[in-house]
Amino acid sequence: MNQRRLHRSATMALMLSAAIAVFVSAAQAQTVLLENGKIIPVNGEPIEKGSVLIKNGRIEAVGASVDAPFDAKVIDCEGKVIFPGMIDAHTWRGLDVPNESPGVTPFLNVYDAIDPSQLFFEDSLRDGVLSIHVSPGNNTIIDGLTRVVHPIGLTPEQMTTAPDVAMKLSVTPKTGYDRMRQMAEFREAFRKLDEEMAQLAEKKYEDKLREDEKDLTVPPEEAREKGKELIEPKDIPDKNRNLLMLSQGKLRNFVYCGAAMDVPAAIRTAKQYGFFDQSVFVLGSETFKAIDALKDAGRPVVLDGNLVHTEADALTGEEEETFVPKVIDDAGLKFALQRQWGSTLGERYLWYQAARCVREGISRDHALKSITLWPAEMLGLGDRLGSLEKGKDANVLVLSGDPLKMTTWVELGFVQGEKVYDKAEDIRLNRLFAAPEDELGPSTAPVSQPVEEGHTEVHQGEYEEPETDQ
Amino acid sequence: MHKRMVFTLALLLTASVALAGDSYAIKAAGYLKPDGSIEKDITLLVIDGKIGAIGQDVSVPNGVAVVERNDQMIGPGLVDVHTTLGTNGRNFEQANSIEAGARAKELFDPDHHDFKEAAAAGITTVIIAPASTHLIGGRTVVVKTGGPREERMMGEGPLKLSLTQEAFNMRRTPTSLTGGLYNLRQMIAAAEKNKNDQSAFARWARGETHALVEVGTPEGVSTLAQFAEEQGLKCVALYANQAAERLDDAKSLGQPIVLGTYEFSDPRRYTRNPNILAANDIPFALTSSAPRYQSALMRVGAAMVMKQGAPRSAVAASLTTVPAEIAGVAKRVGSLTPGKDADFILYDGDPLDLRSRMRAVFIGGERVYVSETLASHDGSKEGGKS
Amino acid sequence: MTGTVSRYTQSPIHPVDRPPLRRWGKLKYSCYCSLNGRDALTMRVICRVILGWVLLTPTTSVWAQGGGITAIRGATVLTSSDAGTIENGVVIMRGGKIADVRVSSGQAVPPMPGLNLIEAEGKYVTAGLIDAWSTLGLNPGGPIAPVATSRATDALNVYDRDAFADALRMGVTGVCVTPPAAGGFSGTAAFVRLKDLNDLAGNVTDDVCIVAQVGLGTKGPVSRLAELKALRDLLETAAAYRDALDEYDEKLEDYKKALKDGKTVKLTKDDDKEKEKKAAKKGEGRRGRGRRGRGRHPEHDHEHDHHGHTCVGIRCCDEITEDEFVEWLQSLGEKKEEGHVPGDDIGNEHVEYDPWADPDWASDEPEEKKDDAKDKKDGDKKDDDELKKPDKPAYDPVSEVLMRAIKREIPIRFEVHRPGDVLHVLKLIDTYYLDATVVGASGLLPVAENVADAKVGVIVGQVIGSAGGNDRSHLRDLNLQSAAASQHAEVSPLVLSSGRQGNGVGGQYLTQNAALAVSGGLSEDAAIRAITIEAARSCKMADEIGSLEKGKKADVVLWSGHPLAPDSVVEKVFVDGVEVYSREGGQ
Amino acid sequence: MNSIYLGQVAIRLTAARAALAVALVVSTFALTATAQAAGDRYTVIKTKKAVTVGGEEIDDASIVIVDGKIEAVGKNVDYPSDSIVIDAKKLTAMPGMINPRTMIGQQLPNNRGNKSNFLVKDEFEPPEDETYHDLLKAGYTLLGVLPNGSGLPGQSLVVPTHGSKAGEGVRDEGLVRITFGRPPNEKDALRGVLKEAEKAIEAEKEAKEKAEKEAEEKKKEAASKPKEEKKDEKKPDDKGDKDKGDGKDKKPTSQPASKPSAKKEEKKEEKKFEIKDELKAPVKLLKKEEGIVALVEFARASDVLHFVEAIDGFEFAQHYAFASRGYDDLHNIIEHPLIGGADATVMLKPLLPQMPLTVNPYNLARELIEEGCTVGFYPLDDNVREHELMRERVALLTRAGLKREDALKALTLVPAQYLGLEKQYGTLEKEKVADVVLLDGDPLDPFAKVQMVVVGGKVVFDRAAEEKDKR
Repeated sequence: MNQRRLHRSATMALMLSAAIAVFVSAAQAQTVLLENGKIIPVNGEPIEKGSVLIKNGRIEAVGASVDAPFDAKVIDCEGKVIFPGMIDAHTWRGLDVPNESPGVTPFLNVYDAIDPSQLFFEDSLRDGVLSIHVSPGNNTIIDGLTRVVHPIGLTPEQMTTAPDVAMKLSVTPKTGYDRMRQMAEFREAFRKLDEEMAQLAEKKYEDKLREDEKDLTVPPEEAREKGKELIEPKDIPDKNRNLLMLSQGKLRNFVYCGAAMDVPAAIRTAKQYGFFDQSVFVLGSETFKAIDALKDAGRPVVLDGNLVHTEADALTGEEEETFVPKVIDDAGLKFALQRQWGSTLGERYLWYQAARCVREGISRDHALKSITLWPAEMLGLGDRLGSLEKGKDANVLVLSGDPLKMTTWVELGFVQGEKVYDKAEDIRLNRLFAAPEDELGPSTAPVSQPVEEGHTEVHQGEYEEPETDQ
Repeated sequence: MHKRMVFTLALLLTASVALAGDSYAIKAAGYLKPDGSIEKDITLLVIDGKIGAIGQDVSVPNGVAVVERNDQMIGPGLVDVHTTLGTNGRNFEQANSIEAGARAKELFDPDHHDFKEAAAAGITTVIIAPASTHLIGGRTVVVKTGGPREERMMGEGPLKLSLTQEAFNMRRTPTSLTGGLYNLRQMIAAAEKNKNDQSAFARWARGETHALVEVGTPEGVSTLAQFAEEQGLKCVALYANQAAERLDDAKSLGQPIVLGTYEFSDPRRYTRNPNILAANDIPFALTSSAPRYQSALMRVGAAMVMKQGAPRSAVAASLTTVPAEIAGVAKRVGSLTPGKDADFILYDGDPLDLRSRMRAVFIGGERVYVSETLASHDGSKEGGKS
Repeated sequence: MTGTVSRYTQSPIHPVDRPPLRRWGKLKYSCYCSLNGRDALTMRVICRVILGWVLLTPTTSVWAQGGGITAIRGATVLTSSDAGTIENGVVIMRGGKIADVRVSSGQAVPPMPGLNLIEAEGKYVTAGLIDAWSTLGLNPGGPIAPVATSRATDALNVYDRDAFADALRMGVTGVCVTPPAAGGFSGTAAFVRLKDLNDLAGNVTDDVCIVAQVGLGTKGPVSRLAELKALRDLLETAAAYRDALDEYDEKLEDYKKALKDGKTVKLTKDDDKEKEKKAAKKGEGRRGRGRRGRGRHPEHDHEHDHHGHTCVGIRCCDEITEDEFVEWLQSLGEKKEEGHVPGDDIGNEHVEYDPWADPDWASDEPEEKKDDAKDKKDGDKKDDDELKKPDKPAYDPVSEVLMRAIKREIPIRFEVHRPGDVLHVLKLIDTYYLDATVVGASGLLPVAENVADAKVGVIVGQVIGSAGGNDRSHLRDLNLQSAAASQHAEVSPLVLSSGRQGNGVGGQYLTQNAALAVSGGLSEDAAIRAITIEAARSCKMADEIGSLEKGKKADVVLWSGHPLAPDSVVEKVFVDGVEVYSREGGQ
Repeated sequence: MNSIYLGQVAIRLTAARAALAVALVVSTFALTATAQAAGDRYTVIKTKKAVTVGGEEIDDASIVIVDGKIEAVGKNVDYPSDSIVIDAKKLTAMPGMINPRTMIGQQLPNNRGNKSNFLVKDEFEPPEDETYHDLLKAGYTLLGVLPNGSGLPGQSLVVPTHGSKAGEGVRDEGLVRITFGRPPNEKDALRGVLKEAEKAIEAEKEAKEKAEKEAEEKKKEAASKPKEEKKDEKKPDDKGDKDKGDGKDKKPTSQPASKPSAKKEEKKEEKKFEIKDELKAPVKLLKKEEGIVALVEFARASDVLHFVEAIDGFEFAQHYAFASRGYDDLHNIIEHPLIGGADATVMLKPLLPQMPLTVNPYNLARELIEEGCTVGFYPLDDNVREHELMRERVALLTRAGLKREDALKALTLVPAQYLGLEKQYGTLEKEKVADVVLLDGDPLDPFAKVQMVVVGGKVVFDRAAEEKDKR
C-alpha cells in the first residue's frame, strides 16, 4: 500500500508539470470577465462588488459594473477578492548558478541561467507571485542583466515578462574580497571602460579620415572628441555594451548593500559613475542604520527577507530588535518586500511579510503596494504591472479572501490574460486538502486496482483541451 | 662619561642598602595607604625584614641607616591571585578532571626565571594555581617571588576549581557543566557527612573556607552563584570579567571578584566592569595571569580600570589588600602596616600612575629588583616629570 | 520606534557615560550656532565687549569672523606648540578656529549671550589627540587582501559609532585609519576627524599616505627578503612608468606642435593591419618592460594588473581573469575560422615559456635600457620624415598610486619591526627619495641612530602588548624600549599610536600608551606632542590641527587633570569649536 | 470570527496600550500586595474573549479563579464584590500552552537500556529565570522535561514555567520514556525488560500468596533458576507469530496463550521478595496501574510495527503516548490500529512534511486526526524562539487544512493528555488549574503577542508593565 501511494505522488508531480506546459502553449488569450468579486486595485479604493474584464492579455476595464462582450467567459467571484499579481522585486532563485566566479561580468545575462524546471516557480505561482525579478546573486561586483519573468513556461523565452530589465551590482565584498578591493575593482572597471571607449572613438575618427583619404591633423584628444559621434551601436564591443549603458544612466540597476556602511559607498559609486538616477538599493537587514543616507538618496529599496534586525548593545549586551520596514517607511521611501526563502515559517510568503508590516504599524496601503505596485515601478514596469488598471497586463489573482489574511489561498491566477493557475486543479494542494481516503478513492478499494487507472480517474477532464500551438 | 656615572651610582645604591644590614629606614616623598590615598613625606622603618613603622613622624633608632629617597614614593608589593609561574606547563593533568588532592606546591620550580620577571613588575606575592582544564584543579600555593629563600613559601592557598568550557572535554568525565555540578554535589554531600575530613575540599564543601572558581562567561557567574547558595559555599569568581552584567549574582556570592587580564585591545564593555562593581561595593582583585600574559599588565590593567572611572581606593585594594585576603595572607602582606613583611616598591611618582617607573622592588626587606636604566635618568633629569 | 524590545529588562548597566549619539529616531546632537544677519551684528558688538573682559588686548582678527565664542580659562594649557605649557591660560575658540591662546588676565566676566566661558582652574587643556596609526572602525568585511589601489575609506564603517564614541570619550579627535596589514603595499590610509559621529563620512580625508608592510609575523628570512624585493620591484616599475609617462607627455607636446605647424599623419588602408601587428608587438613589449623589473616573472606582469595586484613570486594564473574570459568568449566566434583553437591564448604561453631559457630575464637593467634607447633611436631615424602619433604607455593602476609616492606627492609608511628590516627599508627610502615614516618599529632600539640619521619619522604602536604565543610575539615589551630609544637617539618626529589591533579597537588607550612611554623614559612634553602635533604631522595635517595655536582648527580637549595621570578624565571635547562630548555629572 | 485577520488591529492596539498598561500595573500592584492574604480570595479576569479549548469560545467572558483553580468561565458569572479584578477586556484568553517534551533543565547523563528508575526530578536544574520568563512570554506555562538517553532512560518531570526551583514539579513520576529508534537492539531490550517485569509480577504474587498461606520455613527451600528456560521457550513462539501476519488484527489474540504456561514453571523459586528498582516502572506498566504512562517515541513508521511486535504477548498500560521523532513517513501506517483509531496520543513537530521522494506537502496532523488520532505539537527544539514561533507554525497548518479546534487542542489539551494531566490542565474549564494566557489577538494569529500570563490568580508576566519599567 505504501508503495502505491508513493508511486502515485511521484506521477502526480509529473502530471503537474505537464499541465503547466499545456497552459503555456495555449497561447490564445481569452476574454474573461471576473464579476461579483471584491476588487482591491491597489492604486485606488477597493470596490466591494465589482468586475474586471480581461481582453487580449490586458485589463480592459475595472469597475462596479462593466459591460462585457457576449463572448466573454464569465467567472463568478462571489465572496472572492480580485487582486493584482504579486511581484517579487529581487531574487536569485530560479537560477541554476547565481554568480559567475569573476567579479566583473557586465556582459552576462540571467537568460542563460534561468532554470524553468525549478520548483521555485511553481511555488511562486501557487503563492500568487506572478512576476519575479530574477537577478544574479549578491556575491558579485558588477554582474549581468536581469529579467522579469512570470512563473509559467517551459523556456526562459516563454517565461519572460520583460527582458534585460536592470543590471546587478554589489558593493558588499564578494567572497574572498575585502571592501577596499571590491571598490578598487569598481573604479578599475569604469576607468577601463572610459579608456576603451576613448580609444574606440579615436579609431573611428581615424577610420573615417582613412575612408575619406584624408590625413590626420588633430591631436588625440580632439580626435577622440570628434570620434565620439561616429560611434554606432554596432561598434561597441559586447563586453562593454551594458556597462556603457549603465554609465550613461540608461540602465536600471540594483545595487546590493549588505551592511549599513555599504550604503554611502553605493550611493557615492552610483553618483560617481552616473547611474544613480536608475538605482534601486537592495538592502541587508542592518542597513536601516544608514537611513539618513538612504533618505537623502530618495531611491527605492528592496528589503531583506528578514524584517527584524536584532543587535546586542556593545556596552550593555542588551538586545535590541528593530522592525526594519517601519524605519524605511517612516523615512518616506518606496520599498519592496522579499520572501525569506527556505524558511518553514510564514515569512516565505509575500503576503505574510506585508501583513506583518501592517501589524507593526505600516499603513495597509503601503504594505499592499510594497508587494505589487512599488516593485513594478522599481522595475520600470509601473505602466504594465502592479495594479488593476485599464491597459495594464492582465496579471490578476482571484483570492479566497483578503490578501493579508492567514487563511487566504490563491484560487485563480491570470498572466497576461491567460488562466495559468486554478487551485481546484493544483494537484499538490488537492492532495494536501484531500481527506485521507479521498485522494486514492475509498480506502476500502481492492488493493489489486491498477495504479494507472486511479490516475486517469482523478485527472480526467482536468486538462481537457491540450491544444498545442507549437 | 655616562657609563662611569652609572657605575658609581649603582655602587652607591647597593652600598647604602648593604650598609643597612637587617634594619634600615627609607625617607620618601610619600607612600600609598591601603585606602588609596597618599601620605606625604614619610619614613619607612624596616626591621628584620618586617615593617617596623611607617608614617610622617617615625623616629629612627640610633645606628639604623637612613636612605634618602625624597623624590620617590613607596607602594606595597603587589599580590597576584592567579598565576602559573614556574610551572613550565606541568600543571596540566590530562586524565582526570577532578583532582581535589593535587597540590600546586609540588609542581613549581622556585628558581624559574618567571619569578624574577614577576618581581620586576612589582608582584611580590602570587598564588600559583593548577590549570583551568580541571573541574577541581587542586590546592593552590602562595609564594613570594623573591626575598629570603626560607620565607618564600607562605603556605597553601584556596582550592581552585573551573566551570569553564576548558574544564570539560569528551575524553573524560564529567563531560559537561551539568555533569560536573552533579559530581560536585555528590562529593559535597559525602564531605558533609564526614566531619573529620580536613582536606581542602572537605573544608570548602562544608563552607569553612573559600575557593577560587573560574567562570569566564556572565552565565557562569549566575550558575556559580546559584550553586554556592544552594550548597552554602564560599566561592571567589575568577575571570568574571563581565560580572557586572550579573550584578545580583555577583553580590550574592559575598566574595571578591577576580578580574583579568586587561590589555590595550579590550573593548570598553569589559574594562568598565570594575567601575560598576566598585559602585555596588563589590570588592575585586586584578590578576596578570602571568606568564600567559606579561606581569606588567597588572599595573596597566589597574590604570585602565581607573581611567574608566573606578575609584582610587578600589583600584589600590584590587592590587594589594583584596588579593592578599583571597590568598589568606592578609596578615603578612598587602599593605604597608607595621608588623607586616617589608614587601614594597619604590616608584618615582604615584604608584598608581603609569608614568611612574618602578625604581626598586623589595621583598622581606631585601632588594630583588632595581631599574636598569635608573642611572641614566638620575644623571639627566629629562625623563622625570615636570 | 516600534518593535524595540529588550531581552534583559533588568540589566543593571545603564549607558550613562556615553557621548551624545543619535539613537534611531531622535536627534540629540549639538550643532553650530547659526546666526542670521542681525543677530550676527549684535553678536559682533557683544563679542567685542566680551573679549575686552576676557583678554587684556583683544586682537582684531578674533572678532572679524561671526559666531559664538567659547573660552576655557584658568587651566594649564599644553599647547603642543612652541609656546609649550601655559599655566593659568585661556583658550579662545571662535568660528571653529582657535582665536587665541595666552595667559589669562584673571578678570571676572559677567555672563553674556553668545559667550560660553568655562572656568577650568586646576584642569588641563590639550589639543585633540590624534591616533596616527589605527584600525578603529575598520570593517573590511572579508579576508584581507589589500592591494596598492585599496583605500581605507572603503572599509571605514561610519556606523560603528560606539567605537568612535569610545575614542572621543578618551580625548581622541582624529584617527588615521590604515588598511589592514598583509605584507606589501596595502593601499592608502584615511584620516577621520571625529567631528560629528552622525556624519563621520563627511569628515574623512582620503589618501593621507600609502601604507606598506615588511616582515610581519613569523616569516622566515627568505620570504622577508622576497617581500622586500617585491616592494622594490613595484617601486621600480612605478619609477619606470613615471618616466614612460613623462616621455610620452614630451612626445605628445612635440606631436601637437608638429600638427600645429601643419604637418599631418598619413593614414593608409594598411594601417589597420600594421596596427594589429603593433598591438601584438606592444604586448610583447609590455612583457619586455616587465623584464626590466629585475626578476619579475615575465608572465605575471600586465595580464593581471587590472586585478590591482601584480603577482610577484606567486603564481596566480590559475584564476581566469575577466579579460581572458571575454577574449575566449569572442574567440569562440571569430577566431575559429583562422584555425584558432579556443583556449589557445589562455594557458599555452605558460607551457611554452621557460624563464631559464630566456637570457634577458636575469640580466641587469642598464643594459636593457641601453638596448631600448638604441631601438628608439633607430626608430626615430627611420620615421624621421614622417610624423607619427606617440603611443601612450598602458595604464598601470598600481604604478599610478606608487608614482605619487615617488613624486613625493603623498607620504609613505613602512610598517617594519625587525632591526634588519628597518635598515633595508631605510635604504629603500633613500633610493627612491621617499617622504617616508617607519611604523611599528618595535625592534628599533639597535638601529635607532640609523633612523635618526636618515631623518625618518617613527610611529610606535602599542607600548605594551600581550605576551608570547601569538604571532605578534616580536612586539612583546619592545615598544617600551623603542619609545625610550627613539627619544635618546633623538629621532624626530616620534609619534605614539594605538597600532594594529585587528578587532576595530583603537584610540581608547592612547593616553595610557603615552604614560607608559613616559615611564620608559620619554619626557612628558614629548609624549603629549607624540599624540598631538607629531601625530598630525605624520598625517600631513599639522597645518590645521594637532596643536593649540592661533588660526588652527579648534580641536580642544578639557581634562580634569593631567592627560597622562591615571584618574584624570576627559570633561569636554571640542571639534571645530563645537562641543561634541561632555562628561555628564562632572566628577 | 474563525479566521485570523492580520491587518487592521495594530493601530487601535497601540492606542489602547497606554490605557491598558496603567490598568495592568495598578492591578499587578494590588495583586502582589495582597497575594499572601488572598489564598481563598476570588480573582476575576475580565477578557474580550475566552478560547476555552475544552468548550466554546465565549465573548466578553470572565474567568473566576479561587485557590489557584478555575471556578467559572462565562459571560455573566457571579463573583464576590471584593474579588481582585484583572482587567483584560482587550485581550483574548487561552489556556497556558504546554511543551510536553523538552530537555530544558535536564541534567541526567545519557542513560542507556533500562534506567526507568531514574527520575528527572532528582537532577532537575531549573533554567535561568530569564529562560522561564521568555517561555512565559511565549505563552508556555508547563514543561515536560524528558530524561536523557535511549531505551527506558527514566521518568519525566513536569514543571511550571513561573519560577519553580529544583525538584518542584506538578508531576514527577509515572511518565516512563521509552525510545524506539533502532529496532534490532531496542526490540530485544524492551522485550527483555518486559519479561523480567512479568516474572517479577509473578514472583511478587507468589510471595504474597505464600506469605498469607504458609509459614516461614518453606521460604528457605524455594530457590532455583528457571530464567533461562523461560526465555528459550518463549522466543520461537513469538517469532513464529510475527512472521506470519501483518500484526494488524493479531495482537489481542496471541497474548493470553503464552502467559499461563510461563507462570506455572516459576512458582517455586522465591524467598523474601522485593522488586528491583529499575523494574518497578515496567511492572506498573504491565499492571496498568493508575497514573502510569508510557511515553513511546519512534524514529520511523516501521518502528511502530516493530514496537507492536516487541510488546506482543504483554498487556501494556492502556494509555500509549507517541512522540514521533522522524515522522516523515508516519502516513504509511496511518491505518494501523495503534495509530489511527486507538486512543493513542501522538505528538508531532508542527511542520508540513513532504511525501517521500516528492515535493508534495501533506498535512500529517490533519490526516492523523481524521483517522481518529489525538495529535499534539511540540516545539522543534528547546530554543525560546521556537516556543515563540509555535503559534505561527500551527497557524500555517490550519491554513493547510487543520481544523481550528484541533489546532488549539494540540497546543494545550493534548500535551496535557500526553503527560497524564488532562484533568488538571489544558483547558479553561471549571476545576482546572488556572493557567491563563492573555493575547492581544487570536491565539492562532501569528502576530498576536502574549500580553499577560495569569497563573493561579497571580499575574506572572505582564508585557505592558515591563515595557513601562524599561522606560
